[in-house]
Amino acid sequence: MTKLRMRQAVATALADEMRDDPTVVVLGEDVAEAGGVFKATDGLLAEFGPKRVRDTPISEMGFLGAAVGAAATGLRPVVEIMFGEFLGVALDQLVTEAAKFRYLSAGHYPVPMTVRVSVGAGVGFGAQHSQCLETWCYATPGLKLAVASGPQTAYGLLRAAIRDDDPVVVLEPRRLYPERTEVTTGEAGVIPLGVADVRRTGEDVTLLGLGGTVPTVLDAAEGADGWTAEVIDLRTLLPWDVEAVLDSVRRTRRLVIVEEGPFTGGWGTEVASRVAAELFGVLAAPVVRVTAPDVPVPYAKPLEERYVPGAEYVREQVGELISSGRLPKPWWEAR
Amino acid sequence: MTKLRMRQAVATALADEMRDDPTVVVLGEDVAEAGGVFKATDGLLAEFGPKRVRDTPISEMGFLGAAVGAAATGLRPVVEIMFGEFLGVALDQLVTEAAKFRYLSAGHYPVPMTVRVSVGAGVGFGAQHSQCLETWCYATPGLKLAVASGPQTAYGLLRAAIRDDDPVVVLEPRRLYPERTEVTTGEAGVIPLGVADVRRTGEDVTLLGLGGTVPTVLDAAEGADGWTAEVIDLRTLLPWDVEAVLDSVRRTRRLVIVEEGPFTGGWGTEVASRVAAELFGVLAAPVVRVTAPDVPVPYAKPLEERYVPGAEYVREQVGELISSGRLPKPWWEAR
Amino acid sequence: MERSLRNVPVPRSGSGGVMSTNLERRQQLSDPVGRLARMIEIREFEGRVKALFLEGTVSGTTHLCEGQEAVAVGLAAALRPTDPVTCTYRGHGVALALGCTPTAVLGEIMGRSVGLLGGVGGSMHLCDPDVGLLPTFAIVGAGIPVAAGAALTAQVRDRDDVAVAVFGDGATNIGAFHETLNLAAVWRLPVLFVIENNLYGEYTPLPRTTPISDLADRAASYAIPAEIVDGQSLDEVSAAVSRAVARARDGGGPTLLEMKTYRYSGHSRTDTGPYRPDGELEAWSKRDPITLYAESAGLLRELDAIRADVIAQLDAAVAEVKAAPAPPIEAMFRNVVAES
Amino acid sequence: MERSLRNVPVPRSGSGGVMSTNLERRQQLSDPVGRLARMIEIREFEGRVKALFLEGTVSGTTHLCEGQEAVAVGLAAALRPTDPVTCTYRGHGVALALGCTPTAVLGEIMGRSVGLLGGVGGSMHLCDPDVGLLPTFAIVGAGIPVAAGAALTAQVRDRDDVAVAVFGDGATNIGAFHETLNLAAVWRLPVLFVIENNLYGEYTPLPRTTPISDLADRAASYAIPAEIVDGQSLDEVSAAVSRAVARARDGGGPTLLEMKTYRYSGHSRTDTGPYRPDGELEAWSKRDPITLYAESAGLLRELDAIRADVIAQLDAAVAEVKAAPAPPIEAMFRNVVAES
Ligand SMILES: Cc1ncc(C[n+]2csc(CCOP(=O)(O)OP(=O)(O)O)c2C)c(N)n1
Ligand SMILES: Cc1ncc(C[n+]2csc(CCOP(=O)(O)OP(=O)(O)O)c2C)c(N)n1
Ligand SMILES: [Mg+2]
Ligand SMILES: [Mg+2]
Repeated sequence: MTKLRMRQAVATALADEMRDDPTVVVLGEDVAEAGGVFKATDGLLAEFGPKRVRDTPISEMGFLGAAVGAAATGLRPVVEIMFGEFLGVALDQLVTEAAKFRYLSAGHYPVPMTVRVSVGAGVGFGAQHSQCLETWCYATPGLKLAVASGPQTAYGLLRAAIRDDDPVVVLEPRRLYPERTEVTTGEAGVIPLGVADVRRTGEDVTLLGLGGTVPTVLDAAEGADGWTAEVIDLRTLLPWDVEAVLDSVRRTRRLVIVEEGPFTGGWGTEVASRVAAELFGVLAAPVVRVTAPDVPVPYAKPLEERYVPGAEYVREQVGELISSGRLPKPWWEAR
Repeated sequence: MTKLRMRQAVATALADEMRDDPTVVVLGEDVAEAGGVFKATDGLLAEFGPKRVRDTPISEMGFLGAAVGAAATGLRPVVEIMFGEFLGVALDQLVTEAAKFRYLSAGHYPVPMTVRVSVGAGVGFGAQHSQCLETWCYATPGLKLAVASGPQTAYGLLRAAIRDDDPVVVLEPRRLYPERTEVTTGEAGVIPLGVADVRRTGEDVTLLGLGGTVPTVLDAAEGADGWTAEVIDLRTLLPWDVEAVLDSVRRTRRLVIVEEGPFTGGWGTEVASRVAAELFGVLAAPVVRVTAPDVPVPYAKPLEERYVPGAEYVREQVGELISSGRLPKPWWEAR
Repeated sequence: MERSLRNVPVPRSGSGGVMSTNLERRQQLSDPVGRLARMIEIREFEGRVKALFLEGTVSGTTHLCEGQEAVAVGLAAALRPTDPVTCTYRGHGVALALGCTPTAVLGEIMGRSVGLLGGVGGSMHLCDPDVGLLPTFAIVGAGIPVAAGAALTAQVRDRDDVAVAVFGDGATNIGAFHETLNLAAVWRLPVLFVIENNLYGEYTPLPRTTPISDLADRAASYAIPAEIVDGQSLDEVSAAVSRAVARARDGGGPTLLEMKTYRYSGHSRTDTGPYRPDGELEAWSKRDPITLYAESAGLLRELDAIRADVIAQLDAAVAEVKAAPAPPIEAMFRNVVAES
Repeated sequence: MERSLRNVPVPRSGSGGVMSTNLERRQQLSDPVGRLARMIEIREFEGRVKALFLEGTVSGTTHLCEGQEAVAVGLAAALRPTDPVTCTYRGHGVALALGCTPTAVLGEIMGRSVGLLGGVGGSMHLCDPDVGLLPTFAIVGAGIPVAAGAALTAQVRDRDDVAVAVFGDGATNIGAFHETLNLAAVWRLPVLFVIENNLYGEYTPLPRTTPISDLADRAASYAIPAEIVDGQSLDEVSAAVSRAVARARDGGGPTLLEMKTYRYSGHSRTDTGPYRPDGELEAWSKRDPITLYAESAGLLRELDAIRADVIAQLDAAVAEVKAAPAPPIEAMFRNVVAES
């Protein structure tokens, strides 16, 4: 166990995999000489050299596509997409090529590629550099998607992603890069994809977080008054751990999903619809999605702070759900 | 009323809007001289000339971006994206630029652009030319999304989309292009965005279709035995007509959503999660999503036919839901 | 017919006060003193933004353009306010040059209600339809096709506007650049592509990402005219832009202009540019665009007075912005879609 | 170390029978008769696909390459089976040239279990790792960066493979083309970019979408060598490819090759090419690649016998495929993700 900031945990995971497997290479804008704009690839160039750690031109379609070809023919590339929105200029290679290569090659050309993507609001980057965009990867059989929620998951999920034989997207909430906690490194620190993590047990409600909302949800549970919450870090969204969530909700009979993105069409709809259907008759209250409002991410600090759901707001929503048994209104409708 | 094939209904809608408004222009690959690969822009070049009807290079990012700039400065461009997957090379301009332009210009540069996109399986085009991909537009405040389900909706939604002052995506299920029905043209044929259509009334269940699944769902309701269904064509997914769906389900107390895409993360999760939450305690049975399995669209005919949910399968699922009150297993789990 | 009029951008009211309005400020560029003053304003403005960022008053990120002032001002001076311009996140200088007031630009950077967008956009998202500034782009290359689209409007509606896309050297490696230059050439659109070649894309020097050194050479792939321009010389910038604009207004189609320039600061935020070779900054400083222009325009002796004036106004603007409120929470819900 | 071995494609078993295997078929290209026979095979194969499509036996779409045979066969003859190739939806000819058997290619086109992918892919999705054929691409331009990535593997793993991307003239207007050529140049990747310039992108002639006529000229934007090649001459194609391959194996980086060629059929499905000027097809037919090669190789007299042989084998293949079953429903669930 060592104390690591999340960005160091990422760099450590990369270095550990690169030491174990000479076919792992790292590509992206400013990942080599500069060690990444978020310093999440710091030190890799020095240790592994310019053949394996490469700065790219500003050509997301080009280098993501190159990673697909490299992965199909004998490397395990890890690509950094600096801000999630940049996938918008390269999505084809991820969802239409990489995700379907195994299928379209009768299994002969799997694509063991990892795409690291910084995401999320809370750092004042404005409407085009603050989204989470999980749903761009939705409805894409062949693709996996994991989301880091702090140093340990950043480390463990990334190592698992690199080892995975399919294309895996790992979202890294950028406001967590400076977070510093104890991290178990090495084999013991690897976190299998597709397995959720119960971070706290409780009785009255299951609080489900993903990525940046996991700290919020833990915080909310911590300060709860009059109820206790079981907190789950979903960790992987594609495929998500249906059994773990159902198990918990079967016990608590209430589910509140906390998302950072807009309400309409957010990732939580998948979980909410599934749980509501599978546990019909078991639930004591409707499944609640606590989200941001349906607006682009605003810049001004007080607005951005209001935009991202905070612990206090989560507690209010949960409290109201438990006391009334009815769907609480989101803050912007109560305005 | 005239009988039109869906592709003719599209061309007629375009021509009608172009006659009414000289700022409407049409751009896309082979839309001018050839009248579109699906003949949905046939005749426009002859009537409106090469200034307003333009063939483009194979440069989706370029011409979609040009449409954004044109829309912001005084035209109403209608762009044809020949197959939905091609949005994967141009998504940035749609979701990160167009959808946020109004916001990022304090309302001064709205983007009254329409993007017509052919989508869907059932014609043997294989894994990279058969998806619906509604969810690429999910969680994107500022964007609207309508889906044609036949000649009338293709006509009416497209005209509304062109008149709308925001960017609107209109998906056209390509297997319906040859469908021929009576179409009300002119003002009476315009269909407002955001309004669902009750296509058939019934008592026991609400069947919700969108685009290509609307004919399937009508068919399923037609041949139902022992139960009657209220059939809704959602018509617009962003924003969707929450009230119309809730109204219907409040009466029928059962909702079955029929989607053409994969189960995980499909568009129906949005509707299912919302309805399950709002009508908690009212529903007599869990909300069911009848979808395709989580695989890329297969080519071989018997496989593709099995992939897309058919009327018979919908009836089976509904029948089981009504008789057992429990969530039916999809066919691929029952295998 | 009537419906399409809704497309015409509604002029926004200037932020007013004793300061000049955005259109008056644009007009000031017709005069050498005005041009010199504007370059100095940009320089001093960016210095203040840097200080405010470092003291924590500006959050998020900023991309400064000190050293590139001649490109911004030379360009603006050669355009009409009705000519639509797309620009990048490194847009403070272009916005000020086009006429946006320091209060409105800084207001946006600081997320205040006096900002160009009332504070919902931030440093990377400036916009002012009065002076032709479309929303600036945080995605590399995204403004390039959008400018071509604005040119398409001019062509279809028979306006004689010329659209301009301003972007960096690094942006010439992204697909949108290629697709747009080709499209603009085929359609002979009245559009200028202006590369601010400041030798770096973020922390990476051009040669490590680009196998040619004169980016203007890429115009040959599209059979469009191109010029390499001394981006430190306001007069040369203006002259080159004027030539290209005249050709475009005349139906001669697009032009690619490569402005050779340099950014004195780092890429963004706290970057100080440690990746730059020793002496590079010093060498470029010897050809500082402000000094060069003051010399060539015979204004060296007025320099101090002009600077003092500019600083006084900027200090007032900073004070005004600092005193201005953040936007109300309500502001985040405006302008998402058309009000029905 | 061990883990990474999982990346190495597992050779698939050929479809066997009395026919030659894919690798044997590749070997046959070392002989002039083999090359001629393969071009004839492609021509006759496409004719049969067209007929099967028109009679309704093939569903969906097909993109035929009659007229372009010399590019496919000349290229394949100059490569090793270990050289990775990416190709487009217009890939029947390249697949056959590389060695895929007619049964396996037609089987895929007809969606039968004997197809290269067992029928789940269709006409646009062919693949055979034995002969270096990566899954073909239905998205214009998508195969270009993927080939560069295959070249990256060779470079990083110190293999002397050379990767090849085959794509059309229309694809040179898409962003991925530009981004990849730049990237390949900067990294000096062992990759060839092969343009099949058949004068049309779908129904639109090149000049209406592209302002230059020699696409090889675009290589200058990336400082990489380029050649314009007579795509109707198998020998010239092979020679140009061999030169470029030798340079790439030698660490000399990428090359752009523009093959001037022509497709005799329409773009796809039922298109007959009504947009083509009168006499164009006839003019190109005078330089038919099969006849040209038969002449230059002194094989004119053998032509009929070779054709008869090819036809007999193709007829057998068609019969075999027609008799083959569709894949079981179960097949759609295979190869979605790794089996755990
Ligand atoms: C598509 C995309 N990729 C990457 C980035 C991150 N990024 C922001 S600025 C920048 C460098 C751009 O360099 P250049 O075009 O030379 O402009 P400059 O910043 O030097 O003015 C990069 C890579 C981005 N904003 N958009
Ligand atoms: C990104 C993308 N845009 C459009 C298409 C539709 N499309 C398929 S083939 C084709 C023409 C391609 O022309 P060219 O590159 O010259 O190749 P050819 O078909 O002539 O071999 C087009 C536009 C596509 N498949 N992908
Ligand atoms: Mg630069
Ligand atoms: Mg072509």
